[in-house]
Amino acid sequence: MESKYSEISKNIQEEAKKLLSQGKVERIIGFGRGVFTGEITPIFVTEPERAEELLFTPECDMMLAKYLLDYKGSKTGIVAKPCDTRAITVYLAEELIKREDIFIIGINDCEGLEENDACEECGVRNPVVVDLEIGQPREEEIEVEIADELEDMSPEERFEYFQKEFSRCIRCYACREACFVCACDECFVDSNQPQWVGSSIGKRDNFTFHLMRAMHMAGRCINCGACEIACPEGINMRALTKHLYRAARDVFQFEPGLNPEEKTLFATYRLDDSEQGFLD
Amino acid sequence: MTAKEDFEPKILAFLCNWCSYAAADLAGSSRMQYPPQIRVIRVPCSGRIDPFLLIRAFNSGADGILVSGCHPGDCHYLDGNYYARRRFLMLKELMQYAGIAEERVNFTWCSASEGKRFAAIVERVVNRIKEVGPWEGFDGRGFARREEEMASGE
Amino acid sequence: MLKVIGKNELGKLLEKLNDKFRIIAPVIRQYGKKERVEYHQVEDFDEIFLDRQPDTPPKKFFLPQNERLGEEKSGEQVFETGDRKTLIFGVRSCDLKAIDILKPVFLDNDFTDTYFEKRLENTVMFGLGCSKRQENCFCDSLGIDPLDAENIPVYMYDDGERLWFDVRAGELEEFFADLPDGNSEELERLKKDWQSGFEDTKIGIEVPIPFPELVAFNAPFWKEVAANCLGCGVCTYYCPTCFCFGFFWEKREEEIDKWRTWDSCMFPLFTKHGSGHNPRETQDQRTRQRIMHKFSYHPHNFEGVPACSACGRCISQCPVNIDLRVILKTAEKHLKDEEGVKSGG
Amino acid sequence: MVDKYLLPHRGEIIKVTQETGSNLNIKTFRIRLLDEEVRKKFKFLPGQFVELTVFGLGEAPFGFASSPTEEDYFDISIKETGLVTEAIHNMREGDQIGVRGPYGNNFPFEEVKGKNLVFLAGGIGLAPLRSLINYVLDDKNRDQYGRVQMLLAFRSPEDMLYKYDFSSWENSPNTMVKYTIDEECEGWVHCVGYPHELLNEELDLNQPDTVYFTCGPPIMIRFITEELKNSGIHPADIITTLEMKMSCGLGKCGRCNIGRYYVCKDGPVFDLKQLEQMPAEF
Repeated sequence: MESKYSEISKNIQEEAKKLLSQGKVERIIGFGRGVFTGEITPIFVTEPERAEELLFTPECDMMLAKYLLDYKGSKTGIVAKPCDTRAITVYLAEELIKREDIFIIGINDCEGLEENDACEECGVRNPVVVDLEIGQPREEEIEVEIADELEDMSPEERFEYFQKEFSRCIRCYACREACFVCACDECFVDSNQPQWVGSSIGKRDNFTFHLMRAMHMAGRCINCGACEIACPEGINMRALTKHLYRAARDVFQFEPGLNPEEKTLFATYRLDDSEQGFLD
Repeated sequence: MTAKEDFEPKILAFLCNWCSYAAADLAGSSRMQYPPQIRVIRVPCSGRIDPFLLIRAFNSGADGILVSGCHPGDCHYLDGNYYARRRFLMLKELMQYAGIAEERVNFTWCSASEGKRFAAIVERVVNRIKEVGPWEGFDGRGFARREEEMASGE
Repeated sequence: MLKVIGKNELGKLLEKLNDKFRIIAPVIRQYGKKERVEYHQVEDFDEIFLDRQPDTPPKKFFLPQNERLGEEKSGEQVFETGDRKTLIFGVRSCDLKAIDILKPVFLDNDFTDTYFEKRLENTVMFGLGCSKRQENCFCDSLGIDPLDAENIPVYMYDDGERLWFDVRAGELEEFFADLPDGNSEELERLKKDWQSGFEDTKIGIEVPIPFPELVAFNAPFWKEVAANCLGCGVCTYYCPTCFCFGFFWEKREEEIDKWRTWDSCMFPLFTKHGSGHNPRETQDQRTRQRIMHKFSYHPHNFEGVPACSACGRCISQCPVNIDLRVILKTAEKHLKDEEGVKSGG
Repeated sequence: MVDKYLLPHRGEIIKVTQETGSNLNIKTFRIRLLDEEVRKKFKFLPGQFVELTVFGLGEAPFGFASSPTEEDYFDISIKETGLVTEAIHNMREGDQIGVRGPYGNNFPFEEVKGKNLVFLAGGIGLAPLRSLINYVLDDKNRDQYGRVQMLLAFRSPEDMLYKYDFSSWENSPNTMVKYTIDEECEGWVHCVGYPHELLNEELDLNQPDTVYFTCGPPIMIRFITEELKNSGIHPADIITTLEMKMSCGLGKCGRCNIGRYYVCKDGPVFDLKQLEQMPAEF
């Protein structure tokens, strides 16, 4: 195991060095290690000499794709896990970034990350879009199930469960900021005309905030788990978005971030779309 | 149970201008009887309705919502209601999963000539919502009540 | 007086204190996979957990995240302080210092914050020394003593087996009178040991505090240190000294309550004008504001004391592990160079 | 300052004046505090501001537009821009409004006694200056100040505020008032152009012992202060008031923090010398 990751890291460093010294990219977004913390932190490498700071380990659980939005219009390389490439795919589908602006160093055969429960539910183990592959791609498909751990609860029990979860929310918006989908110019939370949701941490506003957030994710969320990991309070907000992921997949046969040519869920329709639950 | 049936639900009805609002109009001008508990908001098209508005209705104390647009294929703007249909289905999924009684979240289609149908739908929705009783809010404390323990450090 | 008891006897002492105080202490809470140490009101004293720094600071007991100020039309203030005094048990030096940092802000002569003042008056804190460095703290580098604090009625030490109580307030002595005396020489030896552990791991921050305002503000490193900042408010909401707030209003029947709620300089909306103009448009400007406020503006106004007690929570809780120590070291390098240029020519 | 920490006193709107309308909607509200005790203690100075509350909706800061020599009430001029200002604009005579303050520092009206004064205002920036102008031109105070010159800039004739004050200002002894609009238009007999371009032409900048007060859109302040500095005027003699998002008014909530200053407490009035030593974040 150890050697696999040091191998990957070495490959990334070599390739990054080449790309930077040949001037193919202006910077590379990747993972590095904090001087004092020893923890993984996103780094931005612009000089070939600093390429050695790049690494990849099973602790690298941040979504780097979002940083691409900070560097629109300048050629940027990115060390991308398969989930990052799905995020990039969503950005491409929504035309938030240009394909020619980015250079994707994709990591093949991702085995999932240590802290992230969502990895166990992810069947995408090779990059979806890639310019340069690190490691051998995984050949065989993997069977995963997007578990519903609240399945056995009655609606009332689920309501209570979510009330309890969201009552701990301090509205720091780490979930929002860590999420690659949250790329609006102005978030609904920050709008005061109309004010969609109050800024207090009352149970009412918190619940509303999380419902709105989940609704806004629908058809874009790839169930990467970044929100959950970022949350300092350990709130299970992913249960909602995960459910919508399942629903979109089962009802509309739609899974975001797999095909950059495909429009996102709400940007299109079919004449025979389901009307399940509508009053006839 | 009687308490539940006694209560007068507050229902927000979002009606599209071209079909459903006209249907409501027709129901009214033809003197059809339907329950008075709905508050109508006229919107240009069901495709205009941001799901946030519907979530916000519950945050503000609506006991339920009714959204009605033109029948698929009849949209004044050609396909506004097709887009809306996907959104509403997902919203319904979300609300149901979050434990909000599905009776509170109602979607349907109603053409300009269906005054009778409109009256029937309203009746049905009002009964559905009466069935599940008043909405106590996301905090479960009801509305217009003093929120004492909302915060404090502990 | 110096007293010492076995840690398993703590319950008895707290029983006694419980009559007079609402006891808040660090306890473990499990949320999904996340295990957290938080301050909560405790009834079961076996729950108390003193082995590491709590994840949340005790700030919320002085400045609750949501605080009702009163009814707005009548102008009637509301104070929700409860019947008993509050005792916060096991507060480490950094968090004690943090409350000291907040005092001059809220108890200034022009506008005394009556809400803060009342909560402060109604609260007693028992300090707790750190026998080892906590996850990301660096209090010793900012001149805070991890093993002592001023103006504290009781300061405690935990040697693993026993709890030592250095009782300094006469009015609390009654609770400790029957406990066995501690040997002060033994405690001194222990403290020395712990102290040396801190010395071995001290990072030493030699940045001038306050930062020279304009030089630091215009320094080129802010974009670099804030490059990976996501723009969430975790660092400020977990900070024991961040005190920015906003208001919101709640209607109930005919009355309108005015509430105060935490706000954060890390959010774009914080400074956005009604006109749409925002003086701090980008995330690096907002990060600069956070750091500059702590290490330049605040110490300029308050006798050189930075608005940071080096507890390290902003580092531990940051979703992308941004390290305040790295920022300070970067500033140190730059500001020293700058001074070198100025003085050396 | 009448202390009622963070909660407002109740005031009543006793007069509403529609100042402009066609381009920018500006109204002036005359407000009187309801409680007599509070009213007596409520003393403000030119340059200070007040937080007005629309009950249940929100509050916003506004500079005083009337002179403290007019006792019993005060005027606030408000441009309709957002939620709170819109709600205030919908209020009528007799409506109640929350009043918190007065807050902030004031124009140095004591320190500049005996000096010549120049007022340079743009649009609604005239509001806070009007407080000082009316104070200085008040019969009781007029002889304590030297020559007064004013250059008042507006977008167009329809956007002029306080037209009802103009004749008394013009007729005040040793006082000169000039008006300018952005673009030439029919029937306009005064200057045309941006104020900074007209400074040297229209005003006498060479008189010694003069203090300049300027208030208006940020861009105007910037050009004017640059122009004044180029004309050799000392930065300490150029005084302006800053616009920052202020909320608590007490120097605590953190919004209006610039450098070591809290605009709501240490400001909003600053001279250019101070501004030059502040981080450029306004």
